[in-house]
Amino acid sequence: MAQPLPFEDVAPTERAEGEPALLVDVDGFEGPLDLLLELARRQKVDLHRISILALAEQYLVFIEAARRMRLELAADYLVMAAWLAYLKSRLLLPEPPKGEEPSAEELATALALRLRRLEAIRAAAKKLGERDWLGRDVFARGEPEPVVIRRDARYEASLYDLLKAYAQQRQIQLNARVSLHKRTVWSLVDAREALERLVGHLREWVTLDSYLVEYMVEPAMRPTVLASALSATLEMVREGKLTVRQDEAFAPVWVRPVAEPAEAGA
Amino acid sequence: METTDETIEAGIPDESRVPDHGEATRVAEALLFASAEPLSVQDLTGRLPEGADVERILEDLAGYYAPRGVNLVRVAGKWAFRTASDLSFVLSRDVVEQRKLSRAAMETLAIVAYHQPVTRAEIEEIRGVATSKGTLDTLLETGWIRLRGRRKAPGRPVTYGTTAGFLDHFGLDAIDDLPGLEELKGAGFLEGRVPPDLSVPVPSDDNTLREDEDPLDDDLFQPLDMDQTETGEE
Amino acid sequence: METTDETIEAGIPDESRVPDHGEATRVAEALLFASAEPLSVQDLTGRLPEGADVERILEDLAGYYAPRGVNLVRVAGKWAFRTASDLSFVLSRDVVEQRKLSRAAMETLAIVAYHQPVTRAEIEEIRGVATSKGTLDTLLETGWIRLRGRRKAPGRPVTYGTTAGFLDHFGLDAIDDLPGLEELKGAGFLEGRVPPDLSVPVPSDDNTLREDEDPLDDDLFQPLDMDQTETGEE
Repeated sequence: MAQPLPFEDVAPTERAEGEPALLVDVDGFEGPLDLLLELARRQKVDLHRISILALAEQYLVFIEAARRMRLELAADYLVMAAWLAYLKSRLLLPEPPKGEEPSAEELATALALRLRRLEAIRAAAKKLGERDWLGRDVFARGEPEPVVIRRDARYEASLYDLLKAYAQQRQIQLNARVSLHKRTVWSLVDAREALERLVGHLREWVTLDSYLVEYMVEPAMRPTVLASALSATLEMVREGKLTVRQDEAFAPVWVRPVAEPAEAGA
Repeated sequence: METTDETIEAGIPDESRVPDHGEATRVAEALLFASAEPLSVQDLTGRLPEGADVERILEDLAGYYAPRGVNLVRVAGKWAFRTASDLSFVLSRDVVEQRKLSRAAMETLAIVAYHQPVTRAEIEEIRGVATSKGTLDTLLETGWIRLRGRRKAPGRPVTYGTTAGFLDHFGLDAIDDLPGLEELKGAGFLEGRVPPDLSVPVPSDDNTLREDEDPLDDDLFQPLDMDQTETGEE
Repeated sequence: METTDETIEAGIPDESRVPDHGEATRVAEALLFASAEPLSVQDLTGRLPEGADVERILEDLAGYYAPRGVNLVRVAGKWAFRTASDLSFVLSRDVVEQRKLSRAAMETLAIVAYHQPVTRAEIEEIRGVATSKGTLDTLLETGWIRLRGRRKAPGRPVTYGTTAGFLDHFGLDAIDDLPGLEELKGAGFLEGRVPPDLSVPVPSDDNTLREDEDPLDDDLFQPLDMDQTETGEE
């Protein structure tokens, strides 16, 4: 976002001979501490003996330059700048009598410690990154042969379970079948179909019973066959397909097809 | 190693042109180990220092690993490390799982036990419901039932019976130690209204085929009397 | 040698009790070769013939493979075959897409590794900058760091630590094998805010929670201790 500006232009005295210019490019830094660390490196002294005062001044100059360039600075850079300006004034002014707050020296030492810590972890991160990475430098077996787990099922069942299952199941099933017999019926549809077949080749009177004999082999079927057959007969009489006759009460029922008009004429 | 090409191009006959056989072997070994699939001689040639004798390296490695727990073997014309075949057992692990039989399986087993030899259709008739393929498979897997033969009837359905393992598991001395109707009643297995036409057969697991049974022999490929083949079960 | 006492105690001086060392070595070799994951001594003991001297077998194998293209190494307290590290120049050509960690992620990883258990706020204090949302997520996704617990402090922030996968990935046997641990101690890094004259904590990836840590259990839905929820990252 920012147009790089040679650090030299801002503070020419800070630049060592032959060293590449430090650019005012906040994008390149990961926060104010990182910027401070970079500035500290420029002092070319052990971080243990760094001049925090000089460092604070450089930081403030850098920020001032960036602001003059109208660079957008993240708030934490400004917070650090404010704090360093405060620290700088404390370091320059004579130390007030011992109070509650930590002394300027203590604050400076704490900052130096933080910088040393960051530098140390940077070095550690670098060492870690330089190790042989699995999958980059060293490799595991590319085609591992998995352990095959053979599952051997062992079934559990007791004789009690077996007998209980058998007895209950048979009992239930047989009870269910008995009730099924009771519902056996010769439906009206069955009766109608049977009668229509009869009508097809019938010319003379015939007793209904004689025709139904074959459907009443089982005694249990007799009531339902008779009832359905009679209903179907009456239905066909109404449609004009059959004539029905009964000589007296409880006498056999006679049926005969109604002659077709065409046949009658012939 | 990397500079071999240049050396050759430069036309300088140099000892260093012959790549170190030991070092090339190490590289081949690492490549074969790390590769997710078998490598061909061509694959290796492209990755080893120029001039490496790939065939000899593979021979050396194969010979070297031959007596070890891992062998270098040829698979479909390519090379790969594989567990020595005599050690394949170390790569498998047996796990015994306790499983309970489903109610359907338990009923089917009981019907096979009492009514054997019995066909699947007969089992279904007695139970009043269709028996799933899995149920008979499971029972066959337990080793408690077996295919006896084929019923001499349309479709020649398979007949099932129980095994010695069945007797063993249920602590029976013989199959006719299974309790009959009166004993089932007496022991309280049958309660409430016992249907009048309930009869319990005297079971027999005699190996001899009955008169209405044929041996299985002729069509071993579909012994399960089902549509699925054995490949489905492994 | 080690078993002499037992032999005397058992009173059975029997050659056959000592399993064939060569054969046990082959089995161990096969198991280690077959597995992509490191195997512990316990893993191996359970799979080798009873009485096999697993430690000696591993030593033998490690020594045997040391000069070869594939080495037997200790990682995360377990054993695994890995390609020799000096051959990375040939093998890394295979790497299709190497996950590149940003500098921020690498630093964060290092802070978690050396300073664990550590909270996000502590990481930020050390780096002097807010940790971007993606950084910890990325590291969690690699499986190298994990949520350990919660610090017994206001806000109960989540603590982070490294995993066995981290050790495996960086070829470390244990967390105190981290490089440059001494320098960090010297930089007053490991003390955190504690004055340097107090006891120096050592990074620990021990699963046991420290005194100032609580288990995560109660609120697994927002384990990241961040404002964004996990869905926000998808």
